[in-house]
Amino acid sequence: MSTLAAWPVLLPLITAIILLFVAKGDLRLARIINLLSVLGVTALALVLIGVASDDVHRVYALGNWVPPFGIVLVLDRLSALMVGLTMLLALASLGYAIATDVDTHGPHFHVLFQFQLFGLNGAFLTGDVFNLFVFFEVLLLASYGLLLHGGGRLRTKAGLHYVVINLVGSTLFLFAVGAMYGVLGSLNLADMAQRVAASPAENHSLIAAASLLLLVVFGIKAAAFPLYLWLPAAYAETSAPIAALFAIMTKVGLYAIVRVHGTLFGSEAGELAGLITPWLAVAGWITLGLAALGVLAATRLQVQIAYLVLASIGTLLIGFGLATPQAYVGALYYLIHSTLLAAAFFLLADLIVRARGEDGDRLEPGAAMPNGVLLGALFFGLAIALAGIPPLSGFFGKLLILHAALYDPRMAIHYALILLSSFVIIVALAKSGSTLFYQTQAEAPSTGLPPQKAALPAVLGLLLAAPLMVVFARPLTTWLEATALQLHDTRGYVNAVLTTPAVQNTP
Amino acid sequence: MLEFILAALVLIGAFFTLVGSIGLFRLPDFYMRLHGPTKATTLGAGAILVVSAIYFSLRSETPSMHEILVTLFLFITAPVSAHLMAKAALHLKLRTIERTQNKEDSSA
Amino acid sequence: MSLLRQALPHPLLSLTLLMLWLLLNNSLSTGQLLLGGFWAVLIPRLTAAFWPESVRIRRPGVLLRFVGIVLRDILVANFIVARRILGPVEALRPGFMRIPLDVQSPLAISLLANTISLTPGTVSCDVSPDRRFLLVHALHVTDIEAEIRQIKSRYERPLQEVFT
Amino acid sequence: MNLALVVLLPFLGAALAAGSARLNRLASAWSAGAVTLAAALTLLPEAFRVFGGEQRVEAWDWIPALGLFFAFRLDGLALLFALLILGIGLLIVIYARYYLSARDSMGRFYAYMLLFMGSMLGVVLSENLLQMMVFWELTSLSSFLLISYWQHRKDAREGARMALTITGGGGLALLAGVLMLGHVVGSYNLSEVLAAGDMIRAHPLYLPILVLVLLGVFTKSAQFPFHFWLPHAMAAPTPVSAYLHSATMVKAGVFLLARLFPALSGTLEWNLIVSGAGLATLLLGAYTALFKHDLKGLLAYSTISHLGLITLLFGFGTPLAAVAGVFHIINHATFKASLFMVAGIIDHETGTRDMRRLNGLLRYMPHTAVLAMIAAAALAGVPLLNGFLSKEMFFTEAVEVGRHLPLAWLIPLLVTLAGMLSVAYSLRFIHDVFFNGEPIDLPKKPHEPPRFMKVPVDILVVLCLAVGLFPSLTVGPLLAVAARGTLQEDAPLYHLGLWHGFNLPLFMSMATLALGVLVYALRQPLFAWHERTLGRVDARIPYHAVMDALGKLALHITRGMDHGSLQASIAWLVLAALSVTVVGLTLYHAPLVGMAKMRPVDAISLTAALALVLATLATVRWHRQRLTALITMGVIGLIVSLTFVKFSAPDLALTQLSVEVVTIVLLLLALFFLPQQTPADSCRLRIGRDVLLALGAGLVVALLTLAVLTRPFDTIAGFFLEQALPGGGGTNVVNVILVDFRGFDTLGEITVLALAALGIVALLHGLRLPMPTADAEGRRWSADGPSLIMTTLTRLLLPLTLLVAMFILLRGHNLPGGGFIAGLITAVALIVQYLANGIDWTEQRLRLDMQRVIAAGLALAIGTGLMAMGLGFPFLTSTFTHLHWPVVGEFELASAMAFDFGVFLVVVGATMLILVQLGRLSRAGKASLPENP
Amino acid sequence: MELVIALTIGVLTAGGVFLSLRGHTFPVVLGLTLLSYAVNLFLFVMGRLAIGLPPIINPAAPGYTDPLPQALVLTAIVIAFGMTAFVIVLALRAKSELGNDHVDGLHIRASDQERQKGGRT
Amino acid sequence: MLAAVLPYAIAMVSFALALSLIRLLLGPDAPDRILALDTMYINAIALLILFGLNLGSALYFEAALLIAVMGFVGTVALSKYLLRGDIME
Ligand code: NA
Ligand code: NA
Repeated sequence: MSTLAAWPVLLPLITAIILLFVAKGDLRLARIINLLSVLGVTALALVLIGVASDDVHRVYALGNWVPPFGIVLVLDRLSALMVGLTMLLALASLGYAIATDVDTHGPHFHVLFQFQLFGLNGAFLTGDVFNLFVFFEVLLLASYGLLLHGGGRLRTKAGLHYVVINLVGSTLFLFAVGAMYGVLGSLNLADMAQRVAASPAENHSLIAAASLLLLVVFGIKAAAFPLYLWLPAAYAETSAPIAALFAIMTKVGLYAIVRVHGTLFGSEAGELAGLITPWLAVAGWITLGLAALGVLAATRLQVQIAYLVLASIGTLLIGFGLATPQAYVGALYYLIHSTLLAAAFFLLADLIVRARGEDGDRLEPGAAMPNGVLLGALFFGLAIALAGIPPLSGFFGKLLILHAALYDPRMAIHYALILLSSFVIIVALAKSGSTLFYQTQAEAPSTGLPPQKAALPAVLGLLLAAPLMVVFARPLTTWLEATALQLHDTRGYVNAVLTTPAVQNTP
Repeated sequence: MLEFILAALVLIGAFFTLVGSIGLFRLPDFYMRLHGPTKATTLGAGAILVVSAIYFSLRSETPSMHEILVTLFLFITAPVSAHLMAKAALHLKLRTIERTQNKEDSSA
Repeated sequence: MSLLRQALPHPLLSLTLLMLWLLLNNSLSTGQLLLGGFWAVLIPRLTAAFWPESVRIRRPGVLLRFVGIVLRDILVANFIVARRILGPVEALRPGFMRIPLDVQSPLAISLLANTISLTPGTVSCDVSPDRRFLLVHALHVTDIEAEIRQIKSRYERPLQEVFT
Repeated sequence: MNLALVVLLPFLGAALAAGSARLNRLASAWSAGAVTLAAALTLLPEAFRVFGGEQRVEAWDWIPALGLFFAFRLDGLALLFALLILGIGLLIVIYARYYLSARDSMGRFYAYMLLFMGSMLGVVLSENLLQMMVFWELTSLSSFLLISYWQHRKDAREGARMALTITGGGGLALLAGVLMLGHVVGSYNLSEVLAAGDMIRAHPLYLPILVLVLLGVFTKSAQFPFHFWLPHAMAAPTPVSAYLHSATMVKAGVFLLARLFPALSGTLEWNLIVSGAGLATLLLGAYTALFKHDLKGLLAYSTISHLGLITLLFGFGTPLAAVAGVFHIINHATFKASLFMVAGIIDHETGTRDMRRLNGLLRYMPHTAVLAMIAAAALAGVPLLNGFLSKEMFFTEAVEVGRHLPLAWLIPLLVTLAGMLSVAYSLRFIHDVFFNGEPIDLPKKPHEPPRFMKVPVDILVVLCLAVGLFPSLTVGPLLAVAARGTLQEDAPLYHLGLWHGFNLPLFMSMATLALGVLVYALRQPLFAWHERTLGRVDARIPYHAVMDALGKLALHITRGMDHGSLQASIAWLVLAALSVTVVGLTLYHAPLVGMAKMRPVDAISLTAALALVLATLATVRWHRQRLTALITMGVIGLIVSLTFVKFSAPDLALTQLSVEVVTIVLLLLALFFLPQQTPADSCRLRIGRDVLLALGAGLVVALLTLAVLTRPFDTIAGFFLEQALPGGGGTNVVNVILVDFRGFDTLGEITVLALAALGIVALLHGLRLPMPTADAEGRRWSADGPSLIMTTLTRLLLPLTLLVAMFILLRGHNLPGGGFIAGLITAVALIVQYLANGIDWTEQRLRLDMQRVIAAGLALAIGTGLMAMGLGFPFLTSTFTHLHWPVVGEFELASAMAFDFGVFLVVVGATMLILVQLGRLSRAGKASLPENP
Repeated sequence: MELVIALTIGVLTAGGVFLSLRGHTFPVVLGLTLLSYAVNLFLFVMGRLAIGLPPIINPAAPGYTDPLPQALVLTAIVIAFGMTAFVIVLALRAKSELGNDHVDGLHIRASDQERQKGGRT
Repeated sequence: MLAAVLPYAIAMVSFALALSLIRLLLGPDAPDRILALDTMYINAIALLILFGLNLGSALYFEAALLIAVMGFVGTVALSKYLLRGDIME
């Protein structure tokens, strides 16, 4: 049993408590504590990624109650990866928030931030379905606070919608988990998987109904069609560092689908195996199509980026819906890419909005921006990356998914949607880039501010992922291949969890 | 014998509880309805609590007197509730039946 | 003495709490006695700010008798009220009564109001802002003046004796 | 390594050019030239090997999972293109140095140019098709940058976007085609793909592959109907046009046609599609070129036409035709590049490109005129020039194909027609500009350009002549290796010479020249006719129509879905949940209701259920009268609690009851600031929809419940029941689960509560809401202060209630109760003080920073967990012990109790914080009211 | 009994869904609360119905009901309470920011708008 | 004996609860409904104790205690709302 798995969850919580105690009213101290903690956990997360690379599932039985009775944390490649991603985003987001003083726009920013990390890391590491619910609630409530941080008309409206939709979602989560417990009699994912495999045929309909309901719940978080309607406003209206951090939020939903449904309906599940995969692709198609149109229709930069996030979700749903290890490699690659770069884009958009001054984020010609060349170059890079144009990571992610789709009977639809949506997105981004940076009114006096020096590292750091993921594509995809294989080896997961012994030494 | 008394007490308690609600149900104005619940119901609950106290004292052979506490709380809180509800009703100038005496006092 | 006063700002309350603790736990074990004692000391201290004036009970005997009377009244009068509730509604003669108050301590007024409410047939509705009258609604009253006198003598006087 | 270096050098050079421009404007030109030269020199040794008959391949792993290698290939075809790209590139570098004005950023220009050069080199030198796709799309991107170089100009921006749209879109199709191609072959490496032609042609995916690849080719090479982007790309600086539209960008398409010729050609589909598009483009381009008044417009359509010609040649599908195609690629690059440069010189020196104003320039710039005349003659296919040679071969092939295919007799006729038009517009280019009287109203006084601006043109024109006169000596060896590279086998015998005897092709050539002159002579009536008829047709119009329609569709659909309506979102959500559950329930052939026997119903349960239903309906019915709805909700809460009691869940009942009370207070606090009545906001249709959704949801949930409850199940509960006492030290199993078995859940749960409180504090921060001064019926609020009875009695209750709370707290581990319920009781006891006495009075007596209480609670809960870690156990491992103390007797101490106390503190703190902060809102409102005079 | 329970939960759900679909914040909060009642009951009965078998260890007990769903419901109740509190305060915030209590910040009644217009001129 | 009468007692109290609910639904005024809810709470105390007696289990006592301790708070708050709107001043 490795204690390492517990720390990414515990450290943020401890930090939050320290912040509650110590840093009331002392912004500087709060910033330092928060930053130090995020740095520490980021380093830890990177270590965990290394540790998880030996393909061993590290199971941490909380309270020393052996699975399936107690709650377990399970560290494997995927959970380590997700925690790592979360922390990288957190680092950039926090750095940007501090640089632009966003954390001063309302109370409790730093505490909420750490609670958010607690929820996210917990959700990624837990091996228990009800505990996943609890962490969902933690991360949601923290996200409500962060989303609304700073206030404002549209932000409040978007927040209200986000909150209410997720509250209904939480209800559905409980219905689904309840029904599953009512049929399977367990909450530990590994144990449930075993019970699914052994369930009598007469229970299959119920299991299917409950897990499809759960899929809807995860679909809300993932913003899959038709459950995505909260996303554009929420991402577009919140403050930039939070939008950036939220790039991981939708991935939580996808992660949960991969983790829960993937484990429950793996190859061992007999008639039920692969229960949800056909649905994922369909949801992916529609999400992707609508998202591409949304990107094209957007009249505001931040809305456009929000739809880009949605498009990446559509692509990911298709990727995970293909369900082969090969497709998982592509989907995971694309997941890393889209998370980091969408975050970068939100931050950049904020710099652009600041630089445009009164012109704001409307996609209309405005005054030339101070330092427009730099912003334009960054925009160009991010647009390329997110539209999936070579030579940046987005292209390779799509390529991996498209390659995997070659073996799928519904290849034609996958191809049509992925490529057509890429086309629409290219058209849209070319238009907005050209509007923002080329079509400037030279005579109009600029009312904007040049980008803060301190805010740039966050953007650049995230953006760096795009070339790095291409240059180091080989080790990365090799690692992801092993991850995909580990995910497909549900028997390995189940055995690792269910054979975890209790700690025996006496104090 | 004791059991007979207990049984009777239970029925009496239930009866008063019911009476309270009947009052609530059938009396014609708010102020009159207020009477049933505040006492009959309270008393009914009290009677049943007494039964409970005796019953569990006998059963476990140690005195079970905590029911007294419930009664105590009820006796303190029920009138407070009634008072505030009446105050609200007075504020809202709720209708009283025609033959109510000293109506004018209520609006003073 | 002042130390004791500090430790037990409301000895009566502390005693009540201890008794209630034992009641709650249905136990007279040493452990519970100690624990109850602990609460009996701690809770009054924690809530001392809410009880600025100490409650003095002058004549505990009168209080006990008063409690007895009230309990008896509750029992007896309930039967009367039950009959009235179940009987013909048309026969009821409801009415409001303004009872002039002699007691002035808030606790006494409150206990009086409570007593009136608990005893069947009457519900205290309001205290005038100047604390001079208590407005009471009666379910069935034929002689209002007599009823007021009855209430004042039966309930208010003992209370006045206990709390002044 | 060398090949990779050839490709990578320009990319590095781009950074160099951009950087060096900061030092000196011209430094970027010099560095661009140096980099181009360096790349060419790096290529040279490899080139000799190719001439020696080798095909060079370099490969490194990149994404093995994908079959993507970092791999380069140099064979004859690639070499030919690489030489064109580098050679003409170098000339353009020189030319542009003089062309660009002082206002233009040289660094940016050369950086873009080198990016583009590198991308083109990458396309032609890639061994791996996926890698080629990378460079392919890079050419689209970098050409976007080049075309939009003068970004302040609307036509430049739009031209660039149009080029990107069409070529980028085609690139996506090509990507699909390439992926399928690799799928069929089992490899994306050209070596294998080119060897697998038969397999590919026999595969069912052949047609899709062909169509997708050709979409890429046609868009890039501006084939009909995708040709229209090219003329708009003329908004770029002329060096860009010269480079992109003679030797590189548009040639990428035909390069691919040549590259995949062995793999894809040789079928009827290939012949029909490729030659069909080629022929159409040939004619359309030639025809339109004649009527363009803009010099670059004429050249653009001429380019389109010649690309059609090349495509048509590949479409013929014969090896000889392919050789002719390759040959024409070379020739077209030389004469078209020189013509573009001439056009640039004219534009540069006169300030216009309008042939109606440009006249008689021969006098002002004789040198340039001579160069232009030779290049134009090559374009027209005049003998002794290179254009004539490849045109002859073209005619020969056209005649040859015409013999074999039905209806193909039309082909020689049509190509002659195209040749005629080509002669006519070449003639126009010369006559209209250099002769035809005097210039009209030129912005600048025309004169010869700087010496070195003409040097690149000189070189190219000399090449046109040299090749035209001595083809075997000059271009022969290169064409030979290129042909071999294209066909991947030895080329059939062909003859590079001026004279092939009197034959049909020669006759056709002569006819084109004669008829071309005739057409030019008749230009005035032709122009008039054209203006009236075909001149009005503009391919841009359907393009814009399509793009506008796409935009409108996008807007329509996006607004239709995402119109900021919460109700729509929820409706979708409910619908989705409903549908998937129904599908799930019917997915497998299993009975919905299980075999387990149901319990009998008793009258009381039925009454309770009925009451619950009634209360629910009442809540729904009266939801617009908010206070009433709140009361009916209270009923529901009460009955739910009783249900918990009935079915053996005392802890739940306690929790539900206490939460109920707090919730009522909470909602009342909020209700004060909200309208007390909800206006009707739904039409009948909406209500009908909602009723349907609600009924559906209710039915599905009921079915689900019934389905589960009628099935036997086997749970892990037994473990908890067995272990609660020996392992957890408590008899209340629910509590032991909460603080021990699943203590981690509880930790999360109290975090949620703490978060809610903090979030609420943040939400209330700075919030000001107007306070209603009267209730729903317009009655002013009662003026009475705190009720004496209430204040007195609730003060009396406070210590008693706290005592009860402690009782509930301490017994939780063994009997119903616990930290959560105790916390709520405590909070309620304190809240009652606020209700009775007001905030100020209470706050003076209760000086507790609730935020710290929350923090302390969390710290305590997590601290007990960490303590276990300190002892080498997992987080939250509990321990308990039974102590025997003198006098006190035996009692139990469990670490879980400390945890539970933490829960207690958090609950007290959070509940108080939430309610009191909310209660304080009215104080904020009062403070902000204007003071009464 | 199971049927009765199932139907009751169904009715609660239906009511909750209907109210969640209303256009003003307060009914929506009511709807969410109804839904949480429904789901708490649902989750609770997933441990099956047992009368008189509370999960308190006692040598005399004839048996116990499944304690786990009860613990889950307890957690769910607490979380729902926190969420309800948050959403109601958010509703206040929204009313302040959006000027009314419609979930989308809309003015619904045309008469209101007319009155406003009339008042201005 | 006790066991024999308990079902009747439970039925009576349940009936009382039902009557209170009907008053709650009928109203007509807010205080009537509040009063009805308050009554239901006290009815519930009786019912809980009867449950406990019926099952011979003391485990339902705390629920009754809790209603006695906290049940009136809702009533008080609702009444105060009618009086003052602002329940926490
Ligand atoms: Na002319
Ligand atoms: Na207030």
